Amino acid sequence: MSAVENKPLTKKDFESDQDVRWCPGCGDYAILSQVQKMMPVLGNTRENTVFVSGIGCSSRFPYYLNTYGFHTIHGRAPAFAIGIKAANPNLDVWIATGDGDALSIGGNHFIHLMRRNPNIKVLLFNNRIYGLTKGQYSPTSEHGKVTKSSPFGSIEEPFNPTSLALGANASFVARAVDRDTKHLSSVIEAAAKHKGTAFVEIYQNCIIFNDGAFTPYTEKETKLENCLYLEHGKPMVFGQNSDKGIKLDGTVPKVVSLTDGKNSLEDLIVHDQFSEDQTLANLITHLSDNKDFPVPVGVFRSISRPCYEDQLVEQMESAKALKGTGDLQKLFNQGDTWEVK
Amino acid sequence: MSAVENKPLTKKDFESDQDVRWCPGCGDYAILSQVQKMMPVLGNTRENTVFVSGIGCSSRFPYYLNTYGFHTIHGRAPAFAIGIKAANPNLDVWIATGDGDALSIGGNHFIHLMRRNPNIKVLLFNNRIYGLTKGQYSPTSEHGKVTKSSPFGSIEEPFNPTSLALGANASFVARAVDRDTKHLSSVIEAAAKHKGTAFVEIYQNCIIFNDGAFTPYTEKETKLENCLYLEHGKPMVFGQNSDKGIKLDGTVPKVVSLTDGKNSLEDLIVHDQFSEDQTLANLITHLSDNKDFPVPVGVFRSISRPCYEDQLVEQMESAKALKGTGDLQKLFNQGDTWEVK
Amino acid sequence: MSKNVQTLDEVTVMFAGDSGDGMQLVGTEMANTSAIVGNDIGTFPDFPAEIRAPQGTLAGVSGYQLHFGNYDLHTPGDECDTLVAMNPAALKTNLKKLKSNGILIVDTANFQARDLLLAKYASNPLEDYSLEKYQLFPVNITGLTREALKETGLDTKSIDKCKNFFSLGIIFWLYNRPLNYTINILETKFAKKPQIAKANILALKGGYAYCEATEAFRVSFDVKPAKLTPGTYRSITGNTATALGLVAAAVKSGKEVFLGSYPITPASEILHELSKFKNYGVKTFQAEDEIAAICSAIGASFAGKIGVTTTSGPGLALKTEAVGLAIATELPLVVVDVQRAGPSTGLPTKTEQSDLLFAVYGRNADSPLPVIAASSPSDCFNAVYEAVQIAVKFMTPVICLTDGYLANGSEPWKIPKVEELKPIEINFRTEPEGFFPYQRNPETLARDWAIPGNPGTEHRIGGIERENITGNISYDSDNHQVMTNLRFEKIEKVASFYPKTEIFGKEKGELLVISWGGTYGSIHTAMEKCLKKGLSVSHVHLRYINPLPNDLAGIIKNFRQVLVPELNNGQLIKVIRDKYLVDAKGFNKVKGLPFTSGELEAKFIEMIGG
Amino acid sequence: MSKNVQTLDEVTVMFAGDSGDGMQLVGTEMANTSAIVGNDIGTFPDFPAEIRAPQGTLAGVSGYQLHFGNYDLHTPGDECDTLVAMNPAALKTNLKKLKSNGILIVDTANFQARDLLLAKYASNPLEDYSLEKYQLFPVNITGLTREALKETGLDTKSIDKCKNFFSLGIIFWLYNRPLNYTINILETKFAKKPQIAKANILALKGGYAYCEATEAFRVSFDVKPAKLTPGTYRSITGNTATALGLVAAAVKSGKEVFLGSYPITPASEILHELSKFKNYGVKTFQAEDEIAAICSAIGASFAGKIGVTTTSGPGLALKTEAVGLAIATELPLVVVDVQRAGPSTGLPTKTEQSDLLFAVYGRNADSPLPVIAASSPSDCFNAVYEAVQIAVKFMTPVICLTDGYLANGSEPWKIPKVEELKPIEINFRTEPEGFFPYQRNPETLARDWAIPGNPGTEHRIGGIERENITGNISYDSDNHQVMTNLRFEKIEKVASFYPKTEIFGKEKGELLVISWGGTYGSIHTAMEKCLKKGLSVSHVHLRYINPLPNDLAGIIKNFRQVLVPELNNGQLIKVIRDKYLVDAKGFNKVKGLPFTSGELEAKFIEMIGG
Ligand SMILES: Cc1ncc(C[n+]2csc(CCOP(=O)(O)OP(=O)(O)O)c2C)c(N)n1
Ligand SMILES: Cc1ncc(C[n+]2csc(CCOP(=O)(O)OP(=O)(O)O)c2C)c(N)n1
Ligand code: SF4
Ligand code: SF4
Ligand SMILES: [Mg+2]
Ligand SMILES: [Mg+2]
Repeated sequence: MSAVENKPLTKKDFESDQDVRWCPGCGDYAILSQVQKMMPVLGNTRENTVFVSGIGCSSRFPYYLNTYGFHTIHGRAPAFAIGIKAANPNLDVWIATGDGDALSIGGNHFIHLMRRNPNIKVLLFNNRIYGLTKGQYSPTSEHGKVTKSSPFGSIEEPFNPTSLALGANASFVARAVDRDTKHLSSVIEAAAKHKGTAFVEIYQNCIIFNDGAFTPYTEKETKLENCLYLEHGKPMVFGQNSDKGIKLDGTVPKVVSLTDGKNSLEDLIVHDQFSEDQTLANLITHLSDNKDFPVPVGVFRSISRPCYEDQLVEQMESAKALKGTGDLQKLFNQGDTWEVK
Repeated sequence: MSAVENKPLTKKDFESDQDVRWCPGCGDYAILSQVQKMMPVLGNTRENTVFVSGIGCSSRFPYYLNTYGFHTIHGRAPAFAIGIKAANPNLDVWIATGDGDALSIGGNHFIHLMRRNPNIKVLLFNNRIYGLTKGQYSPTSEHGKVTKSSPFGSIEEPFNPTSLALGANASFVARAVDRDTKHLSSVIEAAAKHKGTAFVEIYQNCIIFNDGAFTPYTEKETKLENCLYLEHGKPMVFGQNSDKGIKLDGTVPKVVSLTDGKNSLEDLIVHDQFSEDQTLANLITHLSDNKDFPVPVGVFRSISRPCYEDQLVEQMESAKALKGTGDLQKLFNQGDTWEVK
Repeated sequence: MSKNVQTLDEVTVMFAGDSGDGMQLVGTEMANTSAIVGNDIGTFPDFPAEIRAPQGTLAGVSGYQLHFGNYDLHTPGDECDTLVAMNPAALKTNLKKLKSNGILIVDTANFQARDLLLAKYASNPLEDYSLEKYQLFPVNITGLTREALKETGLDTKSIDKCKNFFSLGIIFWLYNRPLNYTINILETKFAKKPQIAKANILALKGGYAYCEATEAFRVSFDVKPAKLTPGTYRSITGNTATALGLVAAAVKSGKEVFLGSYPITPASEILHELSKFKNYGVKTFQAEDEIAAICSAIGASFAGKIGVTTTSGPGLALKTEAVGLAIATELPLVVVDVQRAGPSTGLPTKTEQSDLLFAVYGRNADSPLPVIAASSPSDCFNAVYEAVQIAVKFMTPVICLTDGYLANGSEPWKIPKVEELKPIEINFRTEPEGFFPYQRNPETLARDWAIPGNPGTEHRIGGIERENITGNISYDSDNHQVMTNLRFEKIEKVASFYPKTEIFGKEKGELLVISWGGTYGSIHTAMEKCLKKGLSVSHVHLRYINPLPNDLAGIIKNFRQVLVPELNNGQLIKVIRDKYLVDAKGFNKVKGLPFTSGELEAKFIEMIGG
Repeated sequence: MSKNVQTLDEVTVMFAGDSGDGMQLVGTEMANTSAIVGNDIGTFPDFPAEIRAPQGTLAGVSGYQLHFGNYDLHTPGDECDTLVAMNPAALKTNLKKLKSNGILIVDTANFQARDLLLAKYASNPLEDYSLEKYQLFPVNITGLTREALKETGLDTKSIDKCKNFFSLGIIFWLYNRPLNYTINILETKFAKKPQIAKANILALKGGYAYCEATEAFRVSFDVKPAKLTPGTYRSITGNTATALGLVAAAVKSGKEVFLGSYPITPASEILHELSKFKNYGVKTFQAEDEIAAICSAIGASFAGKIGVTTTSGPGLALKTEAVGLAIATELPLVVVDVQRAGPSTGLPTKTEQSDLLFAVYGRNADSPLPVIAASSPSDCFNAVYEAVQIAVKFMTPVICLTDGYLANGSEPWKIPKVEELKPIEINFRTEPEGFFPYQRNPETLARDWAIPGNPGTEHRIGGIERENITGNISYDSDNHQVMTNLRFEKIEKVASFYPKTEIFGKEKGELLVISWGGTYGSIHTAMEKCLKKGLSVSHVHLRYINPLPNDLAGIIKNFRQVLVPELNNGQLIKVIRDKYLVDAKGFNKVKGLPFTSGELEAKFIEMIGG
């Protein structure tokens, strides 16, 4: 029986006794710390929480949380997670995964998870590189990226993870940055409170193999220029002095100045994270594909759709209600039988 | 030496000597026939054409074309195809696949194919069912579908294949219907002419396990009401009497009447298949998720992006240009060497 | 006129026609009726991989072979006494199975020029005397069915769909079977389409009446009930038996079964069956692929359910990596492999027992697990039930091998009493005090199973080598050796819980036949014939492939020769030779078809003689 | 003062420190310099799975072991003569490898309370007399490096990064190695950062000078050049050799090599290396996973290239299904499996040879393919080259086994002359007249290879069973038997092209040691010692695992005992016992580490004695 039973849980209660083994300075530390901090805030218990991961630096995550944890095989965390969730819908199931794990080898399970929409939270640590295998390009690495496996530059167009998730009908899509811990916490909180699969892309700095990939979005001097902080019901404003905004021209978004007298707040797109129609979320997600736009962070979309496990349970219950709890002997004897004497 | 060398090729030249083994009345026949017909029209030769497929009824396709063909394993056709295309970029490579093959087991290869964008044509025969394994629901089956493996109705939200392709940055996305053969041919032609990966979803009737799934889009009496025939540069009009259209309200599409005096052609969204911005294509793709909208058919999007194999060849050439064709002995002797006498 | 009835011990009948002709359906009806009247039965359905191959072609032939008799049968029969051929293609494909002087009933309506061409006949076999060695009964089945149903108001296409029941009527007359069971079935099945029910019943009665009226056959035959062990019986296919075995395991253990599966021939029916049983605490998940299927099942095991995954060869190939994780994390899991002919896609609808070596050795690194095999359609129930028992007792994945022949074939199943099924005990670790995830039961070496939701036993497991007892990640060399040894010993220990190995025949002698899986029936039949002849042949049929039973070494020593017949190119034999250093010989057939007892008997005699 | 130099035959040195300390780098420099001065060398790098495990911890230790000598070495040495330990964790982890009275050099700067705690030392080993049986040389390497580099203007962090070269300087002095090769390397490598080059060179010279100045060591040692076969040499790791072998195959066959791969430890470097060689006609494709990797390679083979895929255990597991397709479609393919310790994720950076049974038997259905294995780092070149030869000659996938120990270890490679490499002949079928895709060469049973782009030979292939010769889909039973037999016989035929099996030692005698793969070096060393002692031990090291050489049966017969030492739980031994019915014994070690020749020698002696 755990001694802390009646005391409110703290961050410490969610720290396991294992040495954390990431490189010093790795962005994973900040994420771990935020998640450990948020667990008690969200009211999660240790015994009902399960962290599931694949393989990669980021996938070591579960070892460091004093909850149930399953470090599985490369790319398959969503498949294990859905089995766990379907087996016991009362559990809080979280997935920690990397850009390689979730989007390279695990891309299929990832998209199927999104469409099935079980109440599972997915934290994707996107460092745009394979960390654990020492620095090959990943499906989110920029075109032209020089790595060990692309000495002449990668010739692949990267995935935009949020766009892929939306394409697969994700009900909750968000983005945060490792070092912006307060914002990260708020996004994690929103994800946790969403009923359904919540996908959070977290830009994470790999100090060894892809250092500085996200500095524009983390440094004080530049982040307001480069990030669009999404807030539901608010116009899309950004810039050091909130002097720019995003406006719709037909179906095409445009960056406009709020200081040249041509446009005002009223002209801007107002963020609606609850819009049933996907057009807005898709528009947002593609902003980051284009260098002329800021990178949106925050909750892109959060709509309500039936959860996989709720429907499963409902089918089980209604089958029982309809047919009664199964009588095994009856089942055996079903169909034509005959007696031999 | 083939006897028909100098004669222009005909449909017959593309018919193999194998008995076609689909169920009588299967939609696959119509598609096969159109493809065989289009091959000579597109100027393809038998020897330079390769059809690749996975497993499924639809994946038997390559056997019936008198070209090179590879019937591989379930879900992996894109991976074989990219190997073939990278090995010999001069080949015309086509993939024939099903909704289960491409989107269930093969979903990952499918999305990676889209982002990499080799010049490969993908014909996805979407019958919203597993045909070959005798009728289980597929990732495109409607929610609630009763099949052998979902006797109480499927509890899964289906994929929208075009939306998934767009989420994965597809450069060409289109839809056609098996029985609308003229339109199908035009879409196949557009796909063939597109430089890059061209994805064509073809609604295909499985007469045995999902008969009538697409009747609203094939029957004379209903198809004009239910389909939105996309034409580049044209406003989005549909209806038996071209009496309805799609208009944009903020970021949300709406169906409007063209006869109630409130809206005219000028108010409608004008289709721009070449728009670099994805917003419009995404808007189109999601129309079919909503019962209030017609199902768009035709070319959703067709933009130009570098092809995978072009970049590969270019890297090979420039490596050769830079370093000269590799001298093996030099390579062996690279680095520190020493003599033993 | 009283019927001229001749009594026989056993009969084999085959219905063959186009895959659209409904041969599987009437075959099953004949089988069920025979079972219900008390015969022992064995069946062998054989159909094309295509859903509906082009009509009338050789590729499109679908056949259903039924063996019924008044004694304990074990096979669907080697040769047929009667063949019903609905078209030339069916005739051509199956004639080689008909005994000389066997009864051959053909639907003459389908022997037109075009039909003959499709079947690649140069001349009409009904006319060219090529069928002289059979008793040919040319019947215009199509025409007579149309005649019989002309008042139903159905269109010709619908009427023609009933001709299979006309032919069933003929066979019912010929073998003196009652019509009422089938009539009942038709009435229930088509309760909502009474017109169709009526049409089929008319056709059935029409076929029967045709024989009465025309005296087409001079004799009819009867097969008396078999002397089976008393009890309640039903006819069951291997796949249904597998599904029921899993439900039984759920009920008896009091834990939910979670099936993660992806459809694949010939395993899909297990998924279909189980997805009906939601009220029995069975959850089914049709995954996006086989990898997700097994991973979801392992996830469910982690969460405290009985994780199961079902598949066939190509699917098992995809599960390989995840099976390794289940071994490493020591979680219970049942993997059912319904073997089919390969390699690769191979012959999906044909049987083969060629995944044995794959099951035993097919994983990276040293990764032992128990492998067990079912020996008959109804035995699939026992095999899979036992697989669950082993999996939860030893905290290990177990591979349970069945095959396409067992999966689709049927036989009477003596329905067990639920309360007599062996209990399956599962005790989760709930006490946090002194809990470590890799602490073991000294008797079984199974680790403790503590599940999410239980406070105080929170722990993390994974595929990286784990420190013994604590389960923490460990790169220590000595620990890796310790864990490798423990994994090996744990699986070896499974054998100490086996029952004594049964020997059929004497305990000492000339020839020992060792077999496994779906060949049981034909080998047993061949054995019985040899024993009747007084030949020194004995037979051990293995349920347990890995680890092999401890007493097998002693048994083998008592025989001069060992023969291992397998429907593969020699797989169990490799394990036997390696383990016992005995110069066992193989007898192998890789034709996608079961052994006939005749060919086995001949081989046994050859070995003893030679 | 003239140096007191003692001449030795062979020496083993180990550099050990934190993974951030650059031990692999200086180890490699010492190895290269030793090779260049003419020694034979063997190396064994050993590093943690984490990129950068927490500094100073036991988990974070990285070691590089180097063996150099004046004769033909085969191993990285059993025990070390000298150990450099940069911190307490490195000391603790590696001390057991140091000979008693061996030289132990430690960086005293890192033996502070916190360091000792991280390494879980209760007391300071430098002070508690626990190191008395070694020659302890406590040197403040960090402090001295700072001192030596204080004029460079670098910050302390950058200066501290040079301390590995200070320790290399010490070792260079101790073993009388010239500095110039390393200085050259540093200058080239840091051409763009001359300050860094200079700092490292200063550190190197500093370490050397420290020894000169302080006379810390009374003696220094020299190892004379080995009498190697004349030729040009370079030092090479197994993974680089594999990459070069593939490039060589591309050049010699005149066909492009297409590598489809997905990164995985310890195979990734093959992908890295090959992706540099675009100008040699090598195309590399980093696929989304292992399945796509192998499928793309098979696709490339279909299109007429040499399809290759490289991986390690968990990746091989994922490739299983596709390997089956390559067997079915009879396309050439090379699958390189750089084995690592398992099961499951296991110990990714540790070696093991436990995928043999998986390679030989690990596929659904009867699906034979050739399996060959490399025996040393440089032999990876030959093995993979031969794998390509077999693949294209027999139209079959070939699995080529190396392991983590070979992959990362290095040894001198006598660089072959390109023109002396055996030719690889590939003749595509271009003539349409009489072409059938499954027509075979009677000698090899290989089918014709006609490729897309060639007019008139259009054809379709796939995984469903194919009719012999025509390749059309065939569900025919007899054809399936014919094709199964052909697939089997084709692979058996590979053995008729093997060279005679070499026996090291006498052709008859008491003990025959049969081994394979990366254990060659240590077994050979142990053998040499036994032969010197006049013991009746002989050794056969197998390149060919499947099929086994035809002459092996004859060889085995000439010995009373057979021993099969393996770094797994007994795998080759199963194949040997099955095939030859010989009561071979196993000698197994599953610690993620190579055999030491000492433990092998002891085992050989025990067997002969016993
Ligand atoms: C089946 C399999 N293939 C490949 C690997 C090797 N591998 C481990 S992690 C990884 C990529 C990790 O990248 P990512 O998910 O981005 O994680 P990061 O280390 O960057 O956090 C790879 C290729 C593996 N462990 N298993
Ligand atoms: C590895 C593997 N898993 C499963 C199967 C069984 N299988 C064959 S086709 C198929 C689904 C086919 O569905 P789809 O792609 O929609 O094709 P359709 O038959 O509907 O044209 C399945 C599950 C297989 N052949 N291989
Ligand atoms: S390699 Fe990169 S991602 Fe991995 S632990 Fe180090 S810094 Fe973090
Ligand atoms: S089962 Fe359906 S998809 Fe397959 S051939 Fe028949 S009609 Fe076509
Ligand atoms: Mg990453
Ligand atoms: Mg389908």
